[in-house]
Order: sequence, then C-alpha cells, then structure tokens
Amino acid sequence: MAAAPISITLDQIFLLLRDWLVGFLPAGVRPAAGAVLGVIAIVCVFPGLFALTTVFERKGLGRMQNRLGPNRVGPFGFFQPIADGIKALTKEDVIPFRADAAVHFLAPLVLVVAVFMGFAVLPMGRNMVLVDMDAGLLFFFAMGASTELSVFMAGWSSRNKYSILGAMRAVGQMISYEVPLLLSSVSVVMITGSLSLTKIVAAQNQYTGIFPHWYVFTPWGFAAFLMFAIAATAETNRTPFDLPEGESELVAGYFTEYSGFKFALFFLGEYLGMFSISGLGATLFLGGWSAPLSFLSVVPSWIWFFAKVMAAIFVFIWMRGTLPRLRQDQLMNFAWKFVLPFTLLNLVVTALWRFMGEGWARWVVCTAILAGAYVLMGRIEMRRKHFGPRSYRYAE
Amino acid sequence: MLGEGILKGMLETAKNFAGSFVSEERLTTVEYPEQRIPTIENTRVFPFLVYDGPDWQAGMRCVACQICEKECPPKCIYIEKSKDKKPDFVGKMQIYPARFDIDVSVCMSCQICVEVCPFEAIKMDTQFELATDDRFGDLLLDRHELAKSNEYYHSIHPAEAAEVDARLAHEKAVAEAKARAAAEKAAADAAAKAAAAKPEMPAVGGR
Amino acid sequence: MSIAATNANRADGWNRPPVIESEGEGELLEVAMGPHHPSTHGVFRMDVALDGERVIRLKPVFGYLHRNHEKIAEGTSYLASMPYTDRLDYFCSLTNNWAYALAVEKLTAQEVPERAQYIRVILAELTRIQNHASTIGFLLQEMGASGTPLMYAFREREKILDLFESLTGSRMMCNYMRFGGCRVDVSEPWLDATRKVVAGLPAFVEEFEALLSGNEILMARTQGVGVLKPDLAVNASISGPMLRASGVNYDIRKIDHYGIYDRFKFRVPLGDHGDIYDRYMVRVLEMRESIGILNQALKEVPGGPVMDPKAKLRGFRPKAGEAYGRIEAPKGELGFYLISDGSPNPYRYRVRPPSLINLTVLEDMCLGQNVADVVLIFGSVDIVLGEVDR
Amino acid sequence: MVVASPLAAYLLVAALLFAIGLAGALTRRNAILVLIGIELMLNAANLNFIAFWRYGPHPEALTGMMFAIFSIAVAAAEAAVGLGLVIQIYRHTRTTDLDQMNRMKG
Amino acid sequence: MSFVFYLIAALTLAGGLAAVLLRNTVHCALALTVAFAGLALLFLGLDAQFAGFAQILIYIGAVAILVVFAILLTRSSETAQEGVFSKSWFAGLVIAAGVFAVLGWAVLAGARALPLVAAAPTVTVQDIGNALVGRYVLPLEIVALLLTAATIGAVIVALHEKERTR
Repeated sequence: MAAAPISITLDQIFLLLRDWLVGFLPAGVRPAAGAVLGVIAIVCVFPGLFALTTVFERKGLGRMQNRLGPNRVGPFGFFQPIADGIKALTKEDVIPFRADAAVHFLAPLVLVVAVFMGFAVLPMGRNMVLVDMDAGLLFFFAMGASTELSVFMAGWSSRNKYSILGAMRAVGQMISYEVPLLLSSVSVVMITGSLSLTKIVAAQNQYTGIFPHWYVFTPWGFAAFLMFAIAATAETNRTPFDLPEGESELVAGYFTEYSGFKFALFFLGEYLGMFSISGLGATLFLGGWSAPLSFLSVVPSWIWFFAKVMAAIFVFIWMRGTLPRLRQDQLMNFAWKFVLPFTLLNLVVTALWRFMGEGWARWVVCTAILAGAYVLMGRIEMRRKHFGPRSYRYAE
Repeated sequence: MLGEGILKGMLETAKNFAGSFVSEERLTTVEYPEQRIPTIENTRVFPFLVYDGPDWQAGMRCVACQICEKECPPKCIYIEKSKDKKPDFVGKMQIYPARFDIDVSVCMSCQICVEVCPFEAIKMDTQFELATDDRFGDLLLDRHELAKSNEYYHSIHPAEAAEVDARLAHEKAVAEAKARAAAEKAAADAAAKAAAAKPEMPAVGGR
Repeated sequence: MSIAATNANRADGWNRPPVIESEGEGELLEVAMGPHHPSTHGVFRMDVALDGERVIRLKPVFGYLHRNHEKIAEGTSYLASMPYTDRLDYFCSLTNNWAYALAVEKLTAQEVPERAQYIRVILAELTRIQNHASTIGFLLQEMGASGTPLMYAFREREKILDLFESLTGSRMMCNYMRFGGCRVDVSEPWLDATRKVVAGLPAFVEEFEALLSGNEILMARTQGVGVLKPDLAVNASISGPMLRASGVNYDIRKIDHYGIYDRFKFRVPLGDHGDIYDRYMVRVLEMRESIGILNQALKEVPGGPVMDPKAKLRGFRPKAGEAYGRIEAPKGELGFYLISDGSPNPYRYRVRPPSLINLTVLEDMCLGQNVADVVLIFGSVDIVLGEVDR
Repeated sequence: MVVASPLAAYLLVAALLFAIGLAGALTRRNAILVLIGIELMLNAANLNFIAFWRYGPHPEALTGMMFAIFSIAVAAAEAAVGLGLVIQIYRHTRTTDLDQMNRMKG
Repeated sequence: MSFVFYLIAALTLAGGLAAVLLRNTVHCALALTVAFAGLALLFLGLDAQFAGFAQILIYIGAVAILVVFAILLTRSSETAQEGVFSKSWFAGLVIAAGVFAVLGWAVLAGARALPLVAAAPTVTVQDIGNALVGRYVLPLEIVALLLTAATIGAVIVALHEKERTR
C-alpha cells in the first residue's frame, strides 16, 4: 500500500479507513462491521449534504431572484441549517385530533428508511459501494416504489382534505413517472447487459482519446437522459412537477399537518430522494464516478461522483427558480402521452444502435429518428392541446 | 419546438444568477440593520412638533388652533388648549397646547396636518423604527415626546426647513414692521394680534 | 361540455352562473379556500365544491376587510378622504388619487394647470407599469414559479416606488394629488431620475417576456383556461385589461380623453381568446404602451404652477350637485361618484371599484375548471382586497 | 415448532398464509378486503414456488422462479382488473359490501 | 432454521392476519404491505433476489397503492358501523381452517421426504433474462398480452359511463 501513488491512496481513502478501523476487530465480524461502517457513513454524509444543500438552494434561488438569501446565521448564513434543525427539533409536535396517530407517526419514518435504502447500491467511487448487487437497479427502483406508500400514509392519516388531495396527486404522479423512469434506464441496461450499477459504471469508464464513453454522449443515451431527468424531477416532486405540495392550491400537500421533527424528516426524505435519483442518473448516464476527461482521473473518483450529484442538484434548483408548475391532468398527459411513447421509441432506437454496429451510420440514423420524433411529438402535443405563441391586435 | 421557451427562461435566470455576483445594479436588497439605504429627503413617517430655541416648552410653535385635529382623517390628534398664554416666535402672546397627543398607532402618515398648519408647527419625521412591545403606552406620544428642535428639522429635511425658516423670518419681519407701525398708532396689541392670528392658507406645495 | 350549452341557453345574458352537473360519485369535496390561504391575496374566501379536482360550485365570500370607507368619507371633509383613497387599491394609490381628484374637480369646476396634468399622466403610467408587473409576478407565483418573476417585478417596482417616495414622501400611500393640481412640484432632478428609470423599463419588459411569454408550461397552464366571453364581460360590466383581453376595445383613456391623454400616441392591445394568457399578454403589451406614453410625456413637461392658484385646500363648500369622475386605473374603470348638498363634506360618496366588479364573474370563469386553475383565474383577475371590500 | 427441513418450514408458512388469505376472502364483507385475501393466497403460492425452486433438484432450470415471476405479473393484472370492477360496482350500487350485492341488475 | 427466518415469518403472518382482521380498511391495506414486505424478505432468504425485488416493486409499489386508491375512491376508509365480517363468516373460517389442516398435514407428513439442505443456486439476473427470452419466451409474450389486455380492460371498466357512451 505504501508504494501506491498518492492519487490512488486518496481515491481509496475511505476504504482504507474502513479497513483500518475494522482491523481492530476479530476477523469473524469484520465484514459485518465494515457494512455497518458503510451504513454509518451514508447516514452521516447525506444528511450533511442535505443541510448544505438547503442553504445552497436558498442562496442560489436568492441570487436568481436578485436577493442575497439567508445571511444571518454564521458567515454568509452557512449555519442556517443548524438553526433550522434546532428549530425543527424544539418545535411542538402537533398531531391533529382526528388523525390516525400511529400511521401519522410511521409515515415519515417509512419514507426516510426507504430512501436511505436506495443509497446502498449506488457506487459512489471506485470500489465504493455498500452492496454490490447483481440486481442493483431493480433494488433501487423497488425502494423508490416504497416511498409512495409513505406519502399515502402521511396524507391519509392527517385527516385533512388538502393532505389527502396532495397525497393522491403525489402517488398518482409518482406511479405515472416511475414507468418512464424505469424504461429510460432500461436502454442503459440493454447496452450494458447488466442490472448491476458497478458494471454500468465500469462500462462507461473508458476513453477514446481524452473523451469518455458516457452514455449521455450517444443519441439514445441523451434522449434517455432527458426523459430520465424529466421523470426524476417528477418522481422527487420538484418544480415544475411539484404540484403535490403546490402551496398556492394545496397549502403543503400531504405533509400539511406535520410539524417539528416529523416535518423535518419529510424534508430530509425529499432531499435524500433528490440525491439518490441524481446519483442514479449520474451513474447511468454520466459515467458515475469516472472522470469527465481521461487525464482528470487523478482526482479521486468519489469527488467526481459528488460533483455530478451536486451539479444535478443545481439544475434542480435552477429549474425551481425558473419554471411554473404544471397542472395535474397536464402532468399525467405529459407522462403517458409524451414521455412514455418517447422512451418506448428510444428503446427501439437503442436496439437499433446495438445492432447497427460501429460506424457513423448509426449516429446519423439514431439522431435523426430521435430528433425528428421529438420535434414531431412536441408539435403534435402543442397542436392537440391548442397552445402556442400568439399574436395580438391593437386598437388605435 | 417543445422546450424552447423553457430553455430561454432558464437562460434568463442564469443571467440573473451570474449578474447578481457582478452588478450591484441587480442586487437591490441590502442587509438592513447594518447596511442602510440613505433616507430619501421627502420621506414622511409620523408628525412631530417643531420648537425654536433651546427650551421645548417656551419655543413651541404650536398655538393649539386645533385645525390639524379637525382635519386629521383618522382623528389621531388630541389637543387641549392652555388657560394661560405665552409669547410665540414673533413675541406675540399666544395660547399653547396644554396637551398635544398623537396616537401613532392610528396615524396614517398622510401629512394633511402639515399641509393645513398655518404656523409651520407640525412637520413629518423620518424616524421609522418605532417597534415596541407596548402598543398603547409607547405609541401614544405626548407633546414632550413629539417636540423636536428646529435643528433636528433642518437635519432631516434641509431644503424644506430652509424654505420654512425663510418664510417665517419674512413673516416675523412683516409682523415686526406692522407691530412697530401699530405701536406708533398706540393700538398695537389688538391690530398685531389680528394680523398674526389670521390663519392664512399655506401655499400648497411649498413646504 | 355542459357549461357551453347552458351558457348558450341564457339568452337573457348574465343572470346567474351556469349550473353544471357532477359526473362522478355524487359526493362533492367541499373546500374552503381562504380566508387564510396562501393564494387569496389577502382575506378572501372561496367556498369551492369539487368533483375530484373539477370545480362544480364556487362561492366567493368577501367583506373580511370592510373598513366603512364610503361612510367615513361622507362624514369628513373632501380633503380628508384623499388619504383614504390611497388605501383602496394600495398598489395604485396615485391613480386612486387622480380619480377622486377628478370627481371633486368636476364637482367644483376647477381647472388643473398644464404641468400638473403632465405630472399626473407620468405618475399614472408609472403606477400602471408597476401594477401590471407585480400582477404578473403574483400570477406566476400562484403558478408555482417560486417568486422569480415576482422578484424581478419588485426589483423594477422598487425603482418606481423610490421615485414616488422622493416626490410624494411615501412609497405606497402617496396622497399626492389635490383638487386643482398636485401637492408639490416636481424638480428637474426628479424628472431626470424618472427618465433614467423609464429608459431602463424596456429592458425589464424584454427580460420578463424572455422568461415567461414563450414558456411552454405557462402557455399550457393559461391558454384556454378561464375564458371570459366578450358578451358576458360587457354584461357584467368588466373593465380594464380583463375586458380588453376578451377583445372589447374599451379604454377610458381613449374614450373620455380625461386629463391630457388625447395628446399622446398610444395603442390599445386587445386579446382574442379572453383566457388567462390573453390577460397576461395584454398587461405586458400595455406596459410597453405605457413606456411609450411616459417617453412622450417626459419629453414635453411644460413649466408653470402645479396647483390652481384659486384652489382652496380645505373648508370649501361645493355647490349642490353631483359628479362622476372616472379614469382608466390599472385594474379597470375606477370611478368616484359624489353628491354635494352644499356642505363641506359629500352627501353621498360612492366608489366604483374595478376589483370588485371584475371579481363578479369569477364563478363563471371557474366552473368546470380544475381546482388548480381557480387560483390562476383568481390571480389573473388582478384584485386588491382593499378595493374589493372598502 | 421445530421442523427439520427448512423447506417444510417455508411450506408451513405458506400454508398458514394461504389459510389466512382464504379466511379473509371468505369472511370479509368489503369487496376490496376480499381481493386482499386473494392477493395473500397468491403470495403464499409464490412462496411455495420459490421455496421449491430453492430446495428442488434443479434450481438452475429456474422453473419455480419463473413461475413466481409470471405469477407476480398476473397478480398485478388481476389486482388492476379486480379493483376496477369494485370501483365500477361501487359507482352503481354505492356500496362495496358483498352481502348487499345480490342483484344481477345494476 | 435461523432466528431471522422465524422473525420474518412471524412478521409476514402477523401482517397477513392484521390485513384480514382489522376493522379499518386502510389499516388492512397497510398491514397487507407489511405481509408483502415480509414475503419479499423471505424470497431474499431463499436467494431469490430478483423475485424479491420484483415483489417489492410490484406488490408494494403498485398493488398496495391500487388497493388504497380503490379504498379511497369507494369511500370505504370509514370504518363500517355494523359488522365487518360477512354473515357466513363462521363457514368461511371453518373452510379456511380445514384447508390449513389439510395443507399442514400434507407438509408434515411429507416432511421426512424433503431435502434437508441444498446448496444455494448461483443464479444471476443474466440467467433469468436468458431464460425469459429463451425457454420461456412464449409465456413471456402471453403475459405481455395479458397485461396489455388487463390494462385496457381495467381502464374501460373504471371509466365513467358517460364518457364510455360518448
């Protein structure tokens, strides 16, 4: 180990640390202890990232709106999440009189646990994956699917019309967008030939010259990435798909009746969902922990992973700062009549890509099909819904 | 193409995001208690009473004519006239307010009292940080709390105060000339009183 | 589908909103939106009956902010009502001032000096721009744009409010106009500052349009939603941008030529569909026209007094009679109707508030729409509760 | 209860679950709960398939596993259609109580 | 048999019992998801990763959600005032008990013939995929057809009648 260059040591620093710590224990419990350490690391790192993200989000939104954002607590307001955390912890925990107390209590826990589980299969760096599962992608989606139940539990148990309406919307939306989310990942699986996330990253961690073989740089990959991003935004209830909690109509959606620490848990769950889905997107399309240019591989792999996740988070924030939200029926229509057909088409194109073999022909054909389909479907969508730019007349 | 407008909008916010770091013009907010934008001279918040000279009671311009009390739209001024008299800035004997209360929790900062006052005695303050936890006591200002010196008036509204001072000096000169003339006629008191106490319309717009 | 049919059957025009049938399980979800709801612009309540997410019934409930404005005005002098008019539509206090001053000037047959007329036009158009910008901002806020357009609108509004403050002493409660002119004269530096702000406005409108007008989500949300038919709009005496968005060419600036509006060249933008998008676009285009008017007015402000020297500020007694002064306020036709019996205070004082009257067609626009559209339709009406309830 | 073979333990669990599901399907009045009982029975069968696959002689043939996977897919379809029917019946009769669904006419 | 197995089995059976016994319909549905989760864990214990995850994805992610949606749409979340069990509950219970008795007897009687231990089969997702599009391609296609038919059928069944006649 001592002979290894510093860059590799840095790259594997967390693994080395884990092995060093586990080394103090008897050999029998070492694997279990290692796993526990990994879980502890995830449980510490991502909530920390969540705290950082909340302040970044508020400051970023502020900058987009020509404001300063939080600037009171600590230098440049960076201790704001601590203040928020203390506030959330010390606030009274209100449970509505008619609420189903047990379910009301369980809902945020189920959400956070389910979301945390998803991190187990994400490779966050070279060799840095908690459980290298053969069916990792399936596991991830299985965990993602279970969050829907907690949303329903929260909405139903609150016995509030806004809550139940928000929960119904959220669940309907999450189910609708889970389908394109899965299908857009399937094209990656088709090319890689594996559901294992580590294998998917390994397949992308190659370079032509200095340029990487990320899937996003292929026509089908770009289209799938686009659809994945749309579906992921909807899946995490972010703008422009944030209508389950659209405060102008539904106050706060399914967690209207939550306060104090349980509210904080929902908040945490939402952000953790953002991290995990961004991590998955980075893994599937952006080469996971691999460096964007070959000579940048000296930078530790986990830095690249987290950089990609944070870049995705920035796009989430950016969209939140720009876009209004859609309406429920439009959202559903968009999922079923635009995103889903397009992902299906993309699957066909992916197969075409796979069987056309190397060469420029497949680039041209795939790009043409996808771009043409996108433009055509967009045109049809706008025509069918009767919307588009208008011109206006004037009276003197 | 679907998504074009969205991208255009995203570009606009990105421009603002980057711009807020570069251009002061964009970032309009300030960090308030430490950083303040300079008050605009014409700003008006709540009224105060002007006095000349060092003693607030002796120099108070108000003669308790009660026009402001009558014209105040929300009726937040309460005046009690004094029984005795004291000399005003011209030297003429005038009654003065024995009580002059303004309930600033009711006041709506409309400046009508200032416009209708013939004696330049009531003016608008620029002090706006009046937050208090005693809603009834601390926001009901009596004449002592309301009394501010002419120097203070000069410090908050310099241009307007200079104009007022010039007008008052002119009035004083006129009054003194008149008084002198009247004294010569040995009917000084009555004539001078009539001249000074006649409430004249203040020139609208000329504060 | 059944709405159109019912609407067509009502040959008598606008008696009551159409009744639409619930198609679902027959059990309606009744939701009280407001008075403390994030998007009711104040204390306003809509009792909504929902079939799923479709609005079956909508009952607007207002009056939470009733302040007895008209009765108070009948009890005080003409001058003392002026600051109260600021508080009707607190976004546009200067146009409120103007409408009231116009009514009193008609009552007392007063002349307004040239310079004051120009100042009034400048202030009214600035008010219109900041009102329309903020309205669009609030509309987008309700659409979930997390306040970005609103903040841009406020950034620009701030500059205009600074102008108001440096002229009138107050940012929102200006209390500036008087019967027969304006309270204080504008200075040359103020005019220069105004010219500078106005020069920056086109860039702001461009920015706004780039951010919003082409946005597919905005178009999808607003086009074809909350349609107000021109005949219903006329029958319900809707006015302002809302009426013009329905395609009716009615702008009091063009019709009454009050003030000196006949001297300026400007056009009146009209919408063809009467939906939320048209209301949005008409406001944007009106902002552009207002900038044109401002440029013309600022070029040719004449000298002279700003107050009729014969005008009395207080204690005047208009001859017995009546007068109705109306202007094109940013929200619509704002009118003040005064009856004098020769005493120092009006015998009858009545406000024709555009906000309230534009709100009367809320149910017609909302029925059959999605509940999420209700807040949008409500926002596109552009009301201020201070004016609705008075 | 100690069973020597792990397979027997799985089978017993599956049998118990099946019986619970059956009892639910037979005794509940609410049509949706009857469907829940049926789902439980299907799942018990799936458990059997998987257990037999795991302890069977030819696990590499994947027969049991495939059965389970197909049965999961069929169960999803069954749930969708079943619940759609329940909702439609509810629209007609305003009830989900099976004891009151005694007419053929809607 | 390990402790973990008994724990999971107990959880599953408790979830199942609760699902058929509780009065509140939504609680029943939530208990059902517990049973599903327990079953998924049992599948994992049987080295059937793929089936386990598919179980979670489809049963918890879809079927349970469908059930709660149906409960809300039919307004049956309010606990019924009268009995929640049907009039013939006793007969049902007897039948269920009888079925369990037969099954249990069969298992216990044959327990001796059952294998004691078996090596964990090494099955990758790739194998399952190959099997699906190889040996089991016909069932796969049939299931696909079935799912399509079921989707269309469910949509048509649940559509409003007015819209259907239009």
